[in-house]
Parts: sequence; C-alpha cells; structure tokens
Amino acid sequence: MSGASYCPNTPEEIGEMLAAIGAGSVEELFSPIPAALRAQSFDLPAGMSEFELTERMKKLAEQNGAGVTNFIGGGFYDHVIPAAIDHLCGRAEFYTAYTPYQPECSQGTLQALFEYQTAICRLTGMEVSNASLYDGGTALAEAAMMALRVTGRNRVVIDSGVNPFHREIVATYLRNLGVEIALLPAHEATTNRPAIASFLDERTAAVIVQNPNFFGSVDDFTDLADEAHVKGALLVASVYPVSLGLVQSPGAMGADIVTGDGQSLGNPLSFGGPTFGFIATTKKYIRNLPGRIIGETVDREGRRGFVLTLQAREQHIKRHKATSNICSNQSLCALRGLIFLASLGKEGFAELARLNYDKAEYAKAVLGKVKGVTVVNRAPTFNEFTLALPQAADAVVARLLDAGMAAGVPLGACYPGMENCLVVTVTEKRSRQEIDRLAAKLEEVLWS
Amino acid sequence: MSGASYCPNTPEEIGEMLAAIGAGSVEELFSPIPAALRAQSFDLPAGMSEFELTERMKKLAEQNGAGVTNFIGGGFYDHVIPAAIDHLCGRAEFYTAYTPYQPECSQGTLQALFEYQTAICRLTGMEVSNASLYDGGTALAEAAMMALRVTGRNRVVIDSGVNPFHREIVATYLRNLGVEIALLPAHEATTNRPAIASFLDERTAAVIVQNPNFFGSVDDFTDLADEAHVKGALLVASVYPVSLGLVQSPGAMGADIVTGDGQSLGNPLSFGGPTFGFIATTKKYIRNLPGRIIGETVDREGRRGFVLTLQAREQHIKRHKATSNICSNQSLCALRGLIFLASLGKEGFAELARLNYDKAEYAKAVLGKVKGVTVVNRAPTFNEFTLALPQAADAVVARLLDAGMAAGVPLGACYPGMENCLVVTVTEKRSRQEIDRLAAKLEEVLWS
Amino acid sequence: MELIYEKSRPGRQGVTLPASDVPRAADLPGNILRSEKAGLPEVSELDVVRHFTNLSRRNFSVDTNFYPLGSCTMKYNAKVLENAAGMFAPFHPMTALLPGGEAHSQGSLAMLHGLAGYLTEITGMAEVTCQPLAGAHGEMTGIMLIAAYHRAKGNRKKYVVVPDSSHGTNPASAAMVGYEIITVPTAPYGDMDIELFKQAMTDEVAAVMMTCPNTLGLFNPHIREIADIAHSHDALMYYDGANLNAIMGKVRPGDVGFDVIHLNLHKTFGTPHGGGGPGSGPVGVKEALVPFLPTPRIVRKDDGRFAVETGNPASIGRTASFFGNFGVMVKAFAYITMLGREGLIQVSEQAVLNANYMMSRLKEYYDLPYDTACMHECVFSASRQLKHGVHAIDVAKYLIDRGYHPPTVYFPLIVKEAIMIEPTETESKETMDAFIQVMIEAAQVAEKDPEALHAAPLTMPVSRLDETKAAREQNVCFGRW
Amino acid sequence: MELIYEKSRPGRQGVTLPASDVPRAADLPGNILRSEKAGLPEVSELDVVRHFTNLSRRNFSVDTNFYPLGSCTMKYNAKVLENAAGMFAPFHPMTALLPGGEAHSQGSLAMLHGLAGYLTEITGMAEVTCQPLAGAHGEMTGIMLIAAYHRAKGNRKKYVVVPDSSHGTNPASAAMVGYEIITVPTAPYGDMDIELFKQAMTDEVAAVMMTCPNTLGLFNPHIREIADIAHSHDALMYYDGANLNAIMGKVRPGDVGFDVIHLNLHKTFGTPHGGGGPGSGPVGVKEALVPFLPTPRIVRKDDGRFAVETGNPASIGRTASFFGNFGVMVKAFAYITMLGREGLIQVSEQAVLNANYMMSRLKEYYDLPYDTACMHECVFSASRQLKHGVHAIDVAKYLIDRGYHPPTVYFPLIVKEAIMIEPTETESKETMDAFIQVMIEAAQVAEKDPEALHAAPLTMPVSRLDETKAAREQNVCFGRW
Ligand SMILES: Cc1ncc(COP(=O)(O)O)c(C=O)c1O
Ligand SMILES: Cc1ncc(COP(=O)(O)O)c(C=O)c1O
Repeated sequence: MSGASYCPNTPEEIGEMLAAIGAGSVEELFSPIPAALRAQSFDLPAGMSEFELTERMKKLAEQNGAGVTNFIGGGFYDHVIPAAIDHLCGRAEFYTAYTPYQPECSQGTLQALFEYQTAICRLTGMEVSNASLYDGGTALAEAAMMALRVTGRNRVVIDSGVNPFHREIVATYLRNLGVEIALLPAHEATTNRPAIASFLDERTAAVIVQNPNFFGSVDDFTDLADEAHVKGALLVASVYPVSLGLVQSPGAMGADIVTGDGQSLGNPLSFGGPTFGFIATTKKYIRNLPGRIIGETVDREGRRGFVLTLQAREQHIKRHKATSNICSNQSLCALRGLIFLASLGKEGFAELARLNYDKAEYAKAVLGKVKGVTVVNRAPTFNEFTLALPQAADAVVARLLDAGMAAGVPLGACYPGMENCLVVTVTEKRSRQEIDRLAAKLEEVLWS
Repeated sequence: MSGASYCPNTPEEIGEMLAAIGAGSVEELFSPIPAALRAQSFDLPAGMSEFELTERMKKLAEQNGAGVTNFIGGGFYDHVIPAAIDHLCGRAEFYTAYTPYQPECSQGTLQALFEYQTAICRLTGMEVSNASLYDGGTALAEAAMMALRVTGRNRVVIDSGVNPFHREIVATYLRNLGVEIALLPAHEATTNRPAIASFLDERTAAVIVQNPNFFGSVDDFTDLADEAHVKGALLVASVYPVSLGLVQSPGAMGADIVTGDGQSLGNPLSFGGPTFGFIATTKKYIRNLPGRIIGETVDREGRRGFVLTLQAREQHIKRHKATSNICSNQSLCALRGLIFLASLGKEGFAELARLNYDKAEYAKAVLGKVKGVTVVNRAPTFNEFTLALPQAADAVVARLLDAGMAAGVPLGACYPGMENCLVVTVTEKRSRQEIDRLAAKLEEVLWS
Repeated sequence: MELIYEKSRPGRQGVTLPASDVPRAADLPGNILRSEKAGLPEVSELDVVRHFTNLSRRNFSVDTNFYPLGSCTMKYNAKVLENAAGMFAPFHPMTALLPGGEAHSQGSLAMLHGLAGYLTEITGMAEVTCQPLAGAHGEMTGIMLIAAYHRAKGNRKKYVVVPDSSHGTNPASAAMVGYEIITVPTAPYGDMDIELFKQAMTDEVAAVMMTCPNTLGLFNPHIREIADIAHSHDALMYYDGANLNAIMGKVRPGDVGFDVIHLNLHKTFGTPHGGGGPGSGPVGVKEALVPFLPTPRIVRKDDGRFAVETGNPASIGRTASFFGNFGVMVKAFAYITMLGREGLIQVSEQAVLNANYMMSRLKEYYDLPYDTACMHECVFSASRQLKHGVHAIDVAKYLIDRGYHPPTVYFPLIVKEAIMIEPTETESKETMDAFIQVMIEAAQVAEKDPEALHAAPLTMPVSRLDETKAAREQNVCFGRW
Repeated sequence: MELIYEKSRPGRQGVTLPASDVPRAADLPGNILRSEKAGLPEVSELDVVRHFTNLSRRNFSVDTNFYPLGSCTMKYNAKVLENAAGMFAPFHPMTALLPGGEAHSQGSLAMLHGLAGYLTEITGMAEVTCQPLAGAHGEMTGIMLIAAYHRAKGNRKKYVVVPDSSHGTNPASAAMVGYEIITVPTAPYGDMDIELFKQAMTDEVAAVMMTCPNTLGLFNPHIREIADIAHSHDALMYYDGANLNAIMGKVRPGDVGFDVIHLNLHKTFGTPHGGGGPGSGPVGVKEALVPFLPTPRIVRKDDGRFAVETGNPASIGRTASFFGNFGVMVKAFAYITMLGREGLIQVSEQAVLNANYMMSRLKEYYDLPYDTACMHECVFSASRQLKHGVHAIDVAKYLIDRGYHPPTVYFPLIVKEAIMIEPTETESKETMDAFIQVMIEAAQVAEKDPEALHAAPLTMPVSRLDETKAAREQNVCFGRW
C-alpha cells in the first residue's frame, strides 16, 4: 500500500452495503450524474504513506530556511506560547468537534467560549463580546458594517494609523455597498486632532482608530470618542491585545466597538494564520453583533449551562437579513487565546505587557542613538516604534535580513513619503543582546 | 518572576493553613529535623521561565548535530512511528495516571494493558504475557531468573549470538546468586549446534538464545527447544518483535519464555529510552512471571472489567518472596507498542516486516558486492547482517560517520577476533538511494 | 463546573515569564496607563490544565463519537496533518513581504502555490486563491469577484439567485456584497424548480449560487442547462463547495459551467473543525475572473522560485490580513498529497456509498421527503414521529444519550423536521449499523413512549437548556469586570 | 467497551507504509517463515483513535482529578517537560558508542552528565548513575553496588535490614541480589525501633535500607545514630529516595550518613507516571562505591567534551540496555533547570505544608496512628470506621464517586486499614478543602449508612470488580491466538 484514504470498509462490507442499497456497484450510485457532466480531468499525483508525507512536509518547511530574529510585527507578533496551550488544544474533544449546536454534548466548547467572551470584555473594558471572528482585519470590517447598521449612515472615517492591511480589508468589504471611506491622514504618527473636526459629520457612522497605531504610537482616544458621539457617530477602536496589559482599555476611553487580532494571545505565527478576530461592544448593541454568541442559562434541573444565543442575528436563521454571513469562526484559536490569558493571569499578563514595553523602550533608546537614525514617534509607544533612517528603508531591511534579522517593516509601500521609515517591534522574546546586535548591525549597514 | 515551582498557594492561603495546623511558620514544620542533620550545601543554579527553558533545551538537543542516517540497530531500531501514537499517548488520562490500583477509575489503562498482553501473546505465539518490564535486556535477566525459579537449578547456557549488552545485564543480575553462566560460542554467526550437547546438562535451567541473533542470523530453534526439554531445561528466546511479522514465532519453535525489547514498536529512539521489555510464557508458568498482570473479570452487575491480578507474586504483597522487585514498569511505552500494532494491524505488520526484509536483502546484495567485502552470515537474515571488511571496522565506521552515515555496529569490542566485522541494519525507513549511497561511500572509504 | 474565574485566587500565579534583562522604563503617561489590571483569572498552571482538560471531556467529538452532522463532513482528522501544520508554526507572514523576504519563505509560498494548484485541478477552475478564511468568507469573496467582473464590464446587476434549499450563508454572503436575493423554490423532485428559475432570471441577475449536490444530498442533472440560462443573462454561476466530498474525480464544477467556487477545506480535505473553526474557504475562478482575485497572489517565477505579487489594479483587494488560514491549508495540502488521485476518488465513492446505505436502511422508519438516490448525505423528516408529538430535536437528544452526536436537524429549512445525515467515508459499516439500530429504536420509542424522548438527554452534564432565558437575559459575560 | 480485537474486521487497514523501492527478495526458508500472520486487530486509524481516546476517558489522572496517592508523589507534570523530551526523540543511543560517535551525541551526553551533577548536589553524594530504570531497579542496582563493595573488601555479608514500614520493593530488591532479609518493627513513635535495630545488627549485615521520611511520612531524627551503628559493622546505609520530595534543600542523605541512594525522578522531579511507568531511578553513591558504578559512565573530559566510558573492571556491569530511561531524565533535568535552587526548596516546603494541613484537618475524623508532625504525607487508619463495618477500601471507593482518586490504602502494611495521603505541593488549599469535606462526609456516611459505602462506586463504567474470579480464571489474553 502507499496512499491512505482512511476509508475503513472492506470489499466484503462494501458488497453487503451495495446489496442493502440494491445497487450493483459503487459506480452505479453515481448514475444520477449524466456522462456529459463527468470530470474532464483529475490529474493529481499518486498518494503516499504517512511517513513519506512527513518527510516531504519537513523538507518543505525547511525551504523557509533557519528562521530569522523577528523585529517585525504589523499585526502578528512573536510572543511566548505557554506549553500547556498545545497540550490542551490538542485534546481531540476540542479540536475534532464542531460548532456547539447541541449544547448538552458541547458544554466544553460552550463554557470555554463563554469564558473567552468574558476575558475579551475584561481586557477591552467592554460589556459584550462575541465568540470570535476570523482575524483582526475582517473583525474591523465587520465593526465598520456594524456601525453602518447601528447608525443607518453610509460614511466612515478611518485613521491612517490603522494597519494598512486592515484598512484594505475594510475597503474591500465596503466597496460594493455605496459607502464613503474618508482617510484621516496621520499627524506626527498620531491621530490628527486638528483635522478630525473637518472629517466628522452627520453622515459619519464611525471613526475608526487603532491603538497602538501602525507607527507604534499609543493614544488616549477619549476626546475622539466624545467628538464622535456628539455627531452621533461611533468610535471603533482596533487594539493590540497584549498592549492592554499596560495601556488604558478602549472601553475606558469611550469606544463603542472594539476589535483586534488575537494571534498574539497564544497563537503561533504560522505564516499568518489561523488566528482569531475579536469584537466587543456595549450591551445596547448586542443584537447588532456579527457571529456566534454564547449565553448562560439553566437546564431543566436548574443547573447552569451554556448555549448559542441570540441566533436570530445569524445567517442560518435570518439568511440575507443576518448581521453577518459568518458561520464557522475561529473557535480553537479563541480557545488558545483564553488559555493564554488564564495561564498568565491577571498579574502575569500585566507583567508581559510591561516586559514588552521595557524592552521596546530600551530598543528605542539604543536604536535612536545609531548615527543618522531618529525616532519618529512623538507620542508614547508600547512595543513598536517608527525609525527614520538616513536612506531608503527597503535596502537596509534587505541587508539586515541577509544577516538573519527581520529588522522591521518599511513604511514606503503603504505610506508614500515615508520611504526612509521603518516600524520596529520588540517583544518579550527579544533579548537585550539581540537588540544590541540589531543596533550594531544597523549602524554597520548604514555606514560601512 | 523567573523560575516556576508550580506551587499554587498564595501567602494568604499559606497563612490560613499554618493557622489551621497551629504552626507559626513553614520552617517550623521542619522542626522534627534536628539542626545537625540539615543540608550542608544545596548549590544549584537559579531557576528560569518556561520560555528560557525551552530555548535552553533546544540548544542542548542541537549539540547532537543534525543527525545521521541510521544503519545501526543493536537492540534499538529506527522505524516509522504512526502519528496517532503521540496524539493518543499524549492524552493526559493515560500519561498522568499511575498504576491502576483502583480498577474502577482505571479501566482505560487496564483494558489497554490487557489488549497489550494479548498482542504480545499473539506476536510471540505464547499463552500469557505480563504488562511490561523495563527493557529488553532486563526482561531477559528476569527470564533467566524465572527459569532458575521454575527449574530450581543454578546454571544457564547463553548463546553468544544474544545481544552482548543483554548478556552483560544477565551477568550483572546473576552475579550475586551463585549461578553459573556458560557462554555458547557462535558457529558461523549462528547458534552452535555441534557444541550444544556438551553445554546442556541436568543442572541447566535454561538455554538462552536470540532470534534474529546479534549478527542478524535467523534461526529455527525447534531442535534446541526439544534438546533443552529433554534435559529438563527451558528454552528462553529473546526476539526482535518486528521480525515476527515474517519470522516464525518463538512459541511455534517451542520456547518456554520469550522476551524482547519493545522500542521498535512505536517508541522513539530517544537516546535509548524509555522503551519497554516484554515477557511471555505458557500458562503453566504464569505464577512465576515477574511484574504486573492484568486479568479479565466482571463487576457486581456482571459487566466485563479488568484488574491487576495474581498480585500475590508481587513485591507489595510478597515483599522479599516476590517473583521480582519490579514496581513501576513501562506502561506508557507498552501502550505505544499496542497502538503501533493496532495501527498497522495484521496485514500492515506483516508488510512492515517484509519491507524490512526486502530492503535488507537488497542492501546485503549491494554491500556484498563492494570490493573486499563479504557477508558473514550463512543462515538467512532478517533486517540485519554482518559484513567482513578488508580492514578494521572501527576506522571505517568512524569515517562513514563523518560522512553522515552510521554504517553499522563494529563487532570487535564485543567479539574478539571479529574486529573487521560490522553489523548493518536496514529498516523500512532507509531508501534504496540511501543504501546505494552507503555502498558507494563504503567503497570510497575502503579504497581511496 | 465552575468557571475559571470562579477558581481564581488573588495572588495565585500561573506561567512565569523570563526576568527582564533591560532597565525598567519610565511609565506611560497617566491617561494612557491602564487604570486597573484586566480581571483575568489568577490560577495555577495545574488549575488551568485541569479546568480545560475537564471541560474538554464535556464535548462530543469525532475522535470520541460518531458525528454524522449533515452538511459538515465530520470525517476523521488524520493526526499526521496536525504534525505537518506544526512544522510551519514559527514563520512570520510579514517576512515574505519584506524586501528580500521571499527567500526566507519559499517553503510556505510553495505550499500555498501547491495547494492552489491541487484545488484548481480538483475543481476544474483556472486559478484559486487560498485567502478566504472559511466557507462563508469564500462565498463573500466569490460574490465580490463577481461584482468586480460586472463592474468591469459595465453590467448593472442587482440580484443574486439562490434556491430555497441553500445554506444560510449563501444569501447572507450575497447580501454582504450589496445584492438583493431572489429565492427559487425546490421542486418536488428535490432540485431547484427549473421553470421558476427561468422566470427569476433577468439581465439584472449577477449570479446564481448553487450547492451541488445540494443540501438535500441530491445531484442536479440539469446543472449545465441552468448554467447556460444564467450565462445567457451574463449572470455567473457560483458553486458552494461545501458538498464537494461527494464528487471528487467524478464531477468538476469548472467543467459543468460554474464560474466561481469556494471550497471548505475543513470539510472535504480532512482538516479538523476546532469546535467551530478555524476553517478555510479557498475560492476558484474561471479565466475571466482571474484579474480580480484578492491580493497578495502567490506566483511561481520562471526560475521556479515563488513570489508574492501585490500590485494588481483590478484586484478586489485584500480579504484577510495575510495569506489566509495558513495552518489549516497545510493540513489540506498534506491531506491531498497523502491521498493522491486515487485516494480522493475513493473518498467520494465511499462517502456516497455510506450515505446511500444509511438512507436505504432508515427509510422504512423515517420519512424521506425526496426519495431518490442520494450523494454524500441524506435528509429525512421526523414528520412521521411528529404524529406522536416527537420532533426531530427529540430524536436528536435521544441519540446523545446513546453516545451519538446528532445529525443536523431543521436544515435544510425546506424540509419539515429535517434530519440530515452525513456519515462521511471514514466511518465503517458497523459504526453505521449500530447507529441505525439506535435510530430505529428512537422511532419505536417515539411511538410507544414519546415522553422518554422529550426527557432526553439524561446522561450529559446538563439536561435540555432554557434557550429563551439565555436570549432574554443575555448573560454573555461573567460578573463585573 | 469492546476490545480492539472485537472491533477487528478482516481486510480492514490502518496506517499505510511506504511502497517498496527495492525488488522483492526470495522468501525465507519454510521452517523460518512465519506460518500464520500474528492475530493483530484489523482496524482503521479512526477505529484506533476512537478506541484509545475513549479508553483514556475511563481513567482518573492528575490532569483530571486530585490524585493524593500516598508514596507516589502525584504532582502536576508540567507540559513544557514533554516538549523538552521530544527534542531528543530522533537520536540513536548506539551512535554514542560508535567510534567517533560521541561527537554526534554531545547534547545527550551533556544532559546525562548535567542531570547526574544536579542529583549529586541535591543528595550530597559523590557520584550518580542515571542508568536504573525505576525506583526498584535503582534499589537493586544500589544493593548490587553494596555487594560489590563488600566483595571487594572481602566482607562476608548475608543480610539486609529493613524496617517493617519499608516499601515492598526494598526487601524484594535485596532478595534479588541474594540477601536474606531482617525486618525490624516500628516503634510506637513511628520510627524503626532503635533497640530492636541494634539487636538485629551484626557483622553479617550488608546494608540497612531506609526511607526517610519513612512511609508513615515521619522523619527519623536518629538517622545519624542508626548510620553510625550500621557503619560500625561495615554495613552500608541505603536511602530509598521515594520520599525526597519532603526534604529538598533541607536534608541531604549524603550529609546524614547514607552511602547509597536511589531517587524516583517520576516522583520528586515532576515526570509523569504514565499509567504505571516509565519512571527512572538514578542511584547515587559515596566515594567508596564509585568504582563499582554501572557502565557505561558519562564523563566530562578535560577539553569540556563529554565521553562514554565503558571499560571499568570493578564495575558491577550494565543494568540497562543503554543509558537508562533517557526521555524521562530529560524531563527531570528540565524540571530542575526550570525550578532552580529556590524552586526546589519551595517544593519541599509546600509539600510538607500541604500534608500537615491535610493531617490537621482530618485527624478529628480518622484515626491517626502516629500523631506527630508529618512531612510530605500522612497516614490515617480507617479503624474507627471499621467499627461500622467500613474498611479503608470503602472510603476509597466513595472518593471515586466524588471525583477523587483515592489515597494509597493498606500501605504501609504496619498500619491497619491504612489511608496514606500525599497531596503534593502542586495542589491548592481549596482543592484540599473540597477533598477534606468529602473525606469528612465519608466518615459521616460510614456511621450512618455503611451500606452506601459498600455499594460505591456507582458512577464509574464498572462497579467493584471480582478479583477472586480474575485470579482464579487467569484470563490474561483475549481469545485464541
Ligand atoms: C452548504 C454549506 N455552505 C456554506 C457553509 C459555510 O461554511 P463555513 O462554515 O466554513 O463558513 C456551510 C457550513 O456549514 C455549508 O454547509
Ligand atoms: C517508598 C517507595 N520505595 C520504592 C518504590 C519503588 O519505585 P518504583 O515504582 O519506581 O520502582 C516506591 C514506589 O511506589 C515507593 O513508594
């Protein structure tokens, strides 16, 4: 034998089944499909055994090379992942189950997701959370659409400090809906306060901001929330969850909808996915949330239990009138996020954020001293910051990459005029030595 | 924080507990230990976090280098391991439980071990098996001691074709017991038929053989079993379980006790352990078996269940009169063995053995054609065979190792006079290309 | 079970972090500094492990129970696939987008390209993007592609046509892209009513979304005719690939007139369902739609190396943050590589065989509204049981007590008291026989003792739950934060 | 549950193997060729996965239940340790023994050497061998070392002395090495009766084996005196390290007169128990016994590199096939590395605190035969309950129904109806409080409704099993092979 197909039935059993069906052959079962509709081609390689597959996949992964030291973020972050997460999420009862439609035999998933929702609320300072969306970018797009629904308006203002990939997703989502998107240009790598008044109007459904923003600047959006609310618009804030161990919660700043990408909470980089998106809001908007929501209830004996709730928002009931088309979400990744947060706990999570902040501050100081390099951010930063180099960042980054360091994300491609700029990320995994080495190498690349 | 100690209690809880105990401090609890007995030193490094530990362990493992292509065996074999094994044996209910003393809440382990015992019986052609011993070598020593007990004699004959490490373990075990060990020299890499009659006498408790033997030769021991039985001795056979997919079972050859090392059944090489030893015998000797045995029974409602049985053989009941001192065994490794056998199944296991045989035959032919190299075995072989080189094997092996190939086990150290010889192992994991490369490199090392 | 928050004890610590090797920095300004630490649980690692291990034990799953949840293709998830995905865990997606970064991502890019290639051949399309993150996301992406196509051609389109048997995501996805929905009823023979369909079709229809085999498990033999009608209005044919498990190697949507498809890797290609996700919903298109595919696109250059292409002016843009649910794709890629051509054909054959066997054996006991050879799943109705006051849900709960995850119930919506059974190809005859036996018993109990079914389940940690209370009280977050 | 053999179907296939890339060889001769394929199950991979997953669910374990099994130190097994061991999975032990092979095994050898070094310091011995495969194997190895020592000195020794509280492996191990056993009773104060001990000691005694704290959880303050007496007869002191969890950083056996020790890495050093094993039982010795240590020995050469030393004429020889239970050792090494000095001290302190708390809270409800401050475990007796016809085993079975793995019962043998509780340091006060509450309830039920305890357990897949039938029928293998 070589390829496996995991089909268990033996020829004898197949014979018995065909007899029960009253069919002469398996092929006969496909007789509803006229010959003219049959596949014109099915040109795939022959299969292989599990062992050969493993060797093949190892070789493929090795083609990525030995890996580099990550000073890059841009939405995905290289954080520690407690070993227990893999072990727990590797429990078959979690990962080989599906959506908990039948609550009595799905209390494991349901309770975990209820706990997840609670964790997201507590992190963000919001009142309600759903049970996950796809990723940070699509969560932001869903938030924009939710704001449009809630307000009945058709314009959104989006800060240019929002992750450009996420902005692109929002644009893709809104493109066919006759919605106007106004891009608020950044001011000194921060949300442009002087300009905001001229952007906000009575047609505006939402002001969309990010904290820390793509340049790494951390902001207090309380004023923006107030201004938005005055105009009847919502404040939508996208946040980097690890920062919430140190930075004021968007809820406390007055945000109406909060989204973010959960990758940094216990999900591996895995070349971009799977991760999860989170979305949280206030109680009054709960019926406008997209996606699944878990609610607490009781059984016939009065015991606590959990169910999918408010399903009348969802596609399987409401079809085209649903709040979103989402069906499968990213449950297992959300579970990883929950276990991450529970493993670190209240103190550990704050400590994690602090470590990120301290290391990034150290890096900012060290890199800022490299000849010709300046720090662009005037505002405080968390674990990312923007450097201006004395030359185009692209070539510098390419050279540092050859030296085994992903030094940062050059901004030129997304921010015309910032071709010399670079966003550097420093997580708790980066050692002082690695930071010092980056500074030394940067100096070398720039000046020798 | 840095090091973890997994101690959950908070200072507050510790205070409450001390109050309940009526102690003023934790130190006070150690007051039964006089000061004069206190530790003179406890000079260990400071702890570290999980993340740092992981990095440290990775570095340590990397010091082993990239790994070599294994043509070595000698008791441990580089076989495929179905992916499901890790996933199933990674189930916490299996690996964080202990000996199933309380059967009602241990039916998982108990039934699995009953199934394991059955698998061992079926593989070896014996009637009863215990629930595992430590490894192949200690299992053989236990078998020797069991034969001494059964026969009440004090002499064993051991074939020099038995793995020299295992022979050394037998010698170590028997050394203090006034037992005579007679070493039967091999004849053309096979058990010495002409000499056996002069070795077997009425004081002999057992003739101990191995199949395939250390040189790779496969034998039919039926005649030896008959001769041993005539003298009132037992035939003890150590077997390589993978060979039993193709080679006649020791039970069918008339062996009285069968042992072996289970590593090749789904346990990683892991630098030599953990693995498991198996031991099987006939019903009449069951009360002489060492170690745990699982038996089938019923509960009060008549439902089938499994329990530790015949415990009156064991140390926790019989103390110094026990059949062995063994307490913890190698359950989880035995479970791996069972899952390995069940995953491959009747046909797959036979196919595995056939693959090993075919590949080794190919290698034997190819390597046997290398200039100056001859195959030593006259008897058939399974997946190992002995080559005679035109020069000392040690230097050749060292040079091939530098080329990334562990070409075989040189025999000189254990078999004086065989300094030019080398045992080569070929499992199903070795490709034709790798075998051809070994032949080419061997030729190169020998002649250029 | 207590919530993890209820197990919290002030000051208790779980996982520890590395000590800092840099000086403590000056604090953030007060208005930016978090005023109160987030109310996360304070538990030990053992607390966490025991809590979630025990929670997991409160789930049914494929690895523990037969799980014939119709439309979801709950096949066995081979463990080797999990290992394969783990090999790519450490790679940052941004690396590939850095100048010079493609060289450090060749393995990942090769996988993405290879998977897209496999799926292209399996479906008979011109190109596949793996960016969409689930089936519904694929649908939305596909409809966006269709919108872009019409926009580029200057077509003025307003509607998307779906049969009433369609999955809820179909109309919902089309609505997300701004289309209005026209729903075509199902004819008594189980397929979309062709006459009503013709009436619905105008030049304002942008697309027709079909599942084939449809959600009744039936293959529509008139699919080409439908496609021809659609195309005559320059409406594009959208294929919901949720049910591809039935037809691999037998039919390719691309060959029979579909222009856009999505696949559910978590259904057909053996990736696990994760308690609700992550899935992956690659989208394939015919040549005419290739220019509109999302960016980034993975291309193979003349020198054989793989590259990331971003600047594509006609593209609908980005639909996911990076390259999609990469880890899920690795599993699907490995699955296809392992099974190969013959294995995939066998999958579909055995899936169809199992479903037909299930249907044949049960149709004596349950109404079969569309009594015709099915493909990979079959849809019964509990209407016969309803006469005794027993609903589909009661049968479902009885099954739970007997150790089976229930089939999908109440979907498709067009079947009253629907019970939709999809055994999948990885289940054996004796597993099905045992299940069939219990289904027959359920039918018998329905007649003799309906109360017993209403009372079920009794063996789970909870009995039936009060969903009304949940919806009314909206307790979706524990305690005060 | 059915046995995996009962699920077998002729012709069903599980995992597949690579196709052969070599010609099929001529068959083995008929007498050597297996006459009939081994009767292994014929099942699919899903059958295997579902079977063993569901089997696992029939176990209690540390990760699912509080497991205060006395003498076994069922502490939490950190998951990171499992990952660490996996890193060494691919390395063949024979590599290190090949000419030039040490260079390819430096990581493994460094680990072995490092672990031995840690254990040497923790115990205060001169050198440690990690070869022994479990505690009992360590004991046997240790006694062999003692025998070699006496042999080398020309001592004629015949006996090994053990207290009657000793673990069964102690006398069994000594017997395996050919010694006769002298058992010394325990005095009312819970330690070995010192007077009787003195009487037992003659020049024919080879060794005195002690556990300290002993199996009653008590630390013997006269240990040095005992050692002095033993040494005066040139008898060596053997330390059973099963209970080391109580005294790390507090007492080192080497400092107080012990000559040989074994440790149970699967107890003190956080490696999992595997449903019965594998464990690991390193043995440490004082200088005088170093020459006798098993081969191979791992040594560090002057250049800092690690080497395998085999030719050692005085050595007792090999006690295991290679280097011992290497994977288990990796976990223990990682555990010690992670906890560090302070962590290990904390472990012992908290283990002792937890046990004393347990003892204090329960002694009102259960007899405490030796009522004195305990170390890491405490031993009650159910003799008070016996008056109502309730045995220790009945209390144990009641605990199962309440979700607790019972403590060790009927050991040590010297305590009637013993209930031996070892909470370990990784359990929290509230876990213990809940357990204590149930223990108290058990005591109350014992008085009021002893039958309820006799009936337990009722919530498990099976009720109490007929052990007599099992021993009589000896059904230890399924069916005919
Ligand atoms: C027929 C059909 N279409 C679409 C979907 C949506 O797929 P997903 O859940 O991956 O978004 C499903 C999933 O349940 C389905 O069954
Ligand atoms: C006190 C004592 N000594 C020795 C042993 C034997 O250890 P092992 O089971 O590892 O052989 C044990 C294990 O239960 C024990 O508790």
